[in-house]
Amino acid sequence: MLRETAFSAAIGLAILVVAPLLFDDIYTLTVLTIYGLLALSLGFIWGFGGILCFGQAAFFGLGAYGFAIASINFADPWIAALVSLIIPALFAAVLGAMLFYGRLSDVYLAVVTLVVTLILFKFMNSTAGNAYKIGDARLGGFNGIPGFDTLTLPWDSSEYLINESLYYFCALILLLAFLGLRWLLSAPFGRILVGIRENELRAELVGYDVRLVKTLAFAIGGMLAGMSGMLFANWAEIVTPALFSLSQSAEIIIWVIVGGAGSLLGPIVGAFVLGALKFFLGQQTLVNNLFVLGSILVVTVLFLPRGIVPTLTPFFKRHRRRSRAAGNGKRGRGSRRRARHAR
Amino acid sequence: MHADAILETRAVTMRFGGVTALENVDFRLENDELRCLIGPNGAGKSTFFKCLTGLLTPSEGSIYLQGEDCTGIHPHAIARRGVGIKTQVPSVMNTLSAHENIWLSARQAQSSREANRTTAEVLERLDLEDIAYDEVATLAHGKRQLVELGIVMAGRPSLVLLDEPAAGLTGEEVERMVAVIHELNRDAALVIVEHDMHFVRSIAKTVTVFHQGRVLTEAPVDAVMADPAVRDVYLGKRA
Amino acid sequence: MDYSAVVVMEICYAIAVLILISAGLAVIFGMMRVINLAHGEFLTLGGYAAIMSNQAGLNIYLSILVAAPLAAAIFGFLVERLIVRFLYGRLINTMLATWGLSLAMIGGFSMIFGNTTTGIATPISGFALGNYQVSGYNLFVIAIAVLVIGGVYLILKTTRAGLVARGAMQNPEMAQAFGYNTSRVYMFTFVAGSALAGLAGGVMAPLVGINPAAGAAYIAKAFITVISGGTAVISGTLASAGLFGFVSQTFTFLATPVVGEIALLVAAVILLRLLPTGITGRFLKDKV
Amino acid sequence: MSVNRRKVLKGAAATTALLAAPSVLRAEETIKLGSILDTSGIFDLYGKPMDKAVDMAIDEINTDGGIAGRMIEKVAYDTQSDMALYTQYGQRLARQDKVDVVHGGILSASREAIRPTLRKNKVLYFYNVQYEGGVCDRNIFCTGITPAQQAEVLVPAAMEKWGKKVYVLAADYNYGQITAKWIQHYAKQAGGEVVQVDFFPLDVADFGSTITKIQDAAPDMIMSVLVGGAHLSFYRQWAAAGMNKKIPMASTVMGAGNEHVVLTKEEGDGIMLAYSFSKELDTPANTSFLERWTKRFGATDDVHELAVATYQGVHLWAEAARKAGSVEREDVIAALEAGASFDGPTGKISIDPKTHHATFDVHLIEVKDQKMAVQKTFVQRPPVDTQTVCNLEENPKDTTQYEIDI
Repeated sequence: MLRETAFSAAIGLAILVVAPLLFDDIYTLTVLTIYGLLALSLGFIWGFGGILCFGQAAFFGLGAYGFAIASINFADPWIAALVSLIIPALFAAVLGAMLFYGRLSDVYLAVVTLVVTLILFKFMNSTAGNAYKIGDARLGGFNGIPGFDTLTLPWDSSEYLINESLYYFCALILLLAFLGLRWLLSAPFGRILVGIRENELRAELVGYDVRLVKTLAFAIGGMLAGMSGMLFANWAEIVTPALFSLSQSAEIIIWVIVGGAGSLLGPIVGAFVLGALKFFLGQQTLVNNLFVLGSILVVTVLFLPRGIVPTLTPFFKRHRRRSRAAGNGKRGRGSRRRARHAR
Repeated sequence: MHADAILETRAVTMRFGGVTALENVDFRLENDELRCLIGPNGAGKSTFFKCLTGLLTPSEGSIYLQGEDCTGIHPHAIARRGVGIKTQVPSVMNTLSAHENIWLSARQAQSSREANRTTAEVLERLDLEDIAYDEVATLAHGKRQLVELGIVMAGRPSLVLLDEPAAGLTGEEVERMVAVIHELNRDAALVIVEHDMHFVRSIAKTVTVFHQGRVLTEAPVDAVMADPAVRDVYLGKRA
Repeated sequence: MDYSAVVVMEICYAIAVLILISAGLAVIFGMMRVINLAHGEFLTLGGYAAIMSNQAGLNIYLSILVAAPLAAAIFGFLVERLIVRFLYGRLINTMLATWGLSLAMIGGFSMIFGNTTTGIATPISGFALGNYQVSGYNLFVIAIAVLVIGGVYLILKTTRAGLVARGAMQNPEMAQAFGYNTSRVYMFTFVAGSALAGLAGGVMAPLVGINPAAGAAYIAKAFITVISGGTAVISGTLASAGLFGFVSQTFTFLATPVVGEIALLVAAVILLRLLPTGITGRFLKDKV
Repeated sequence: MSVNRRKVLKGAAATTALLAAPSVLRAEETIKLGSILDTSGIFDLYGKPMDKAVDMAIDEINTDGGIAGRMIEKVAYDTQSDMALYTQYGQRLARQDKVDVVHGGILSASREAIRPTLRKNKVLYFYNVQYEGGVCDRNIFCTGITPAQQAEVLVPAAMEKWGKKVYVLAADYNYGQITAKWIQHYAKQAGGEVVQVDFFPLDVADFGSTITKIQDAAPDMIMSVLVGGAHLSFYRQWAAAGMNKKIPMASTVMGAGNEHVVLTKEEGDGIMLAYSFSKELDTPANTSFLERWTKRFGATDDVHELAVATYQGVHLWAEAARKAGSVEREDVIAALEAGASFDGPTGKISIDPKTHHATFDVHLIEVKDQKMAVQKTFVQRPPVDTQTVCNLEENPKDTTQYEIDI
């Protein structure tokens, strides 16, 4: 296990270091890395926890707004970064507790997460007035919050993290998040989480508090999404309510399903491929971008329901490691359905 | 008052809307006892099990585990008090291996190292070692039943509930099941719902008969089988 | 006095709109356990059909009541045959596929019609209610909503087709055993749901105007209404539309439209927290 | 803060410049004009005609011999109505394409997304859109109309015609909030009273309760600052209730996206507006402009205020560059501050050196038969709102967008 982790860490590091040399546009590469982290956060809770959250954008937006607001109010942007992790994690924990202790699942869970995101979106959109202020930070409504201080080097507060340094910082965080989740999934917590995804009832009947485990997983997902929001705020140097929008949530889900929800690598690949595609589509006017993205989603669901990476994996790995706790999304859904009937 | 029983229910009643599924069920199980529940379909046996495992909360009445009131507490908390259940349709984690299934159960109350040991032990006792790393979904029905039993065993329960453990098994598998049940009974009290009277006879001393949500009678197995009232219930004369 | 009459009418109107925009989705969800996330774009399609046919010289009522549902029904038929039928029984996959469809349709609409908001004038003029001017078209919308609910109820309760549909949905194997082709029942149900969506789009077109992304404003509300209502098509939709329409309009009058919308969403969250399977998942279980 | 940042950027720019030496040579031949607009997505009804206007202006300048003998080449990106893409493409224009000037941005949020990037990379920026005013930044020129320029003309005229009690409906974002303040300011100045201000998020499409509330307040007139496709429903629902015959209306935004053509004659007639451009403006310059547009694009259906502002913005920049004989940022800024001007379809347009906002003619307009009939012309109106907060001659380092407190 350790050797394998070290191996994938080395490969990941190599890819992320080499990428800027192959891809001349570091700025776009940075945002793709950030999207990769965002997709990873949903890939974790969906692929391994069986929780399809339609509102991952809520945590993304909260992370970004949390950073912007805290950065305006506190002198040190690293405090702001910390705040921007805590807020979405707490919010996810509270929302998750509400969902899972209330036994909401499937489509009902989807509706509630979607509605919560819509509430945040509508609220943020209607904060243009002077009265909406947190400390020194005006929320700004539809136009969002521009002009906050971004991250600096921890040992030198006069050097900003921009361009290459911001990219390497994002790449490092993505790599750490990926390895951290890999470790977590091989640890008891992760194995229990997968067990719950496979059969919630069974997990409960052997004595696991399913509600607690799912809430924790949801909070971890929320925190990672928040972290990507924080990085996004550093990259864009402006935050707007569009971060909370339905189309943002849709995009995250599309990245994950196209890349493959059953693996950790899949969502990252999905985000990179589709993020880059969207960027290139913006340079032509022949075909509408949404049309392309939507069609890709339909085709993926119909023909590649497991996503790119899990479909391709067997070609690279002839035999699966037998004891690994990984499954794939499609079967997971089936057994969840069975579990529900059993109840 | 005599010593606490491992399980006792007092006047448990369960209603769904206008339908009464259980009515005033008083049930007592001593430590180390093995009891069979019989009764026609719809007699309330499964509902009773669901109440015992916390999946349902009784409309009235209370449930005591080792003298402690456990009415209305959550299923996982009941499991942690040493109650293990094998459901009627095998409830296992389908895309995981038998090993992983059993390990997850063992890990609940044990350290990872201890769980590894328990898992190996259980796999050996159930003779599942050669298929330990196969995906459970690919196993035959009988093996899946055993895996589920393994899940129950790995949790080291003090009370085991088995819902039709012999259903769908071949003759050979039934024999093995009987042996496993006796083995389980060495450390735990058992409640077994079963239709197959032959099977019941081979394992139980005392039988409780459910009918229309009530306890019809509770007696030694031979007495029950001789009881005309029980036969009527099964043949439906009084219904 | 006049004021409260106007307020009551506005509340009825809000409920009617929710019923109209949810009916198609509710039929499809209630009968087939399929969530059509392209529902909003089906409405938009109906709206475009109504506007186009009206501009081409068709009578406005024919455009709204015939052309709009017809266009959506034909499109729904294609979607069912080409996409949805491969995904029955996989709720989440149908949601994702239809979501993709929804995005593709928005893109398609922009390529065909451009992003300009188009519309048609309301065919009914306003009238005075005491000291207040009230839109006559609102009454028309309320009437259509009543007709839609009544129509669906009658079809399900009294016709053979409705009986077969209900039977097939509750137990596909049994219906098949009786010789009914469930695949065809699903197809007709989906087409009927699409037609209802198109009708709603046609009816709303004169009021709100149509642009490619217009569906997004409806799908969230319709989705919430249907899921909160639960799987019973009629009673569920009526109950949740009634509740949400009342809540949102009341808060709109007391405060602002945003507060009204947020109140609706908060009400939905609270409702689903208390009744995790919707209103009819808990009450009114045996109703259609 | 910005000092250090600039240092880093300079370093990075220097390295890339070394690597990209051949392209620098090529840049001597053509001038690169960056254009960043939403030509797809929900804002494309604004962006598409603006994009056409850029093309037309560039062609005209090139036909006239370009700038100091050099031709202009357009480098354009479609931001797909997605704010994140503005940041991305803005960086690209500045750092990779190394354009000489950027024209574009539609929403205020999109402008704010690229303004810092362009400033830090020293790329001159023209924002050619009607907006809320208050941006005070030496690197940017805002050539669109701002709220006070409209309200100071529109509010007194409408009140004189219809009465003193005003009910304001505004879109709930920066533009709406600020414009509503200016309306209140000018209403008070004209001795009137604003009885109520209601704000609506941009996606609100149901105005039934609002129409009832308005009737309850019984104002003499409505001032509408409603923006976008969803808000268009208001005019429909207002007419459907028969209110358009009872309470008259004026607006600072209706028509900017050609709403008056989308609405029917019955729904739109009688609404009073104030803009710098109207298709019905009867001047030789405008007639000729519309003829050229028709010749190039077939019809003038899609021409609107923002497209014309963009057309004039590009020409104004070219005029200044010609005067300066260079497209260097400082030279162009100096020429514009010194009074470079362009005579466009709306009349003369020049830059107010204190604010880097534009001075131009404003026309009082009434919607008649789906047309914008010009009632009266107010010549050369300066950007009075931004002037109250911004003085770049005194504080050239200022980069704030002020919220003007009235």
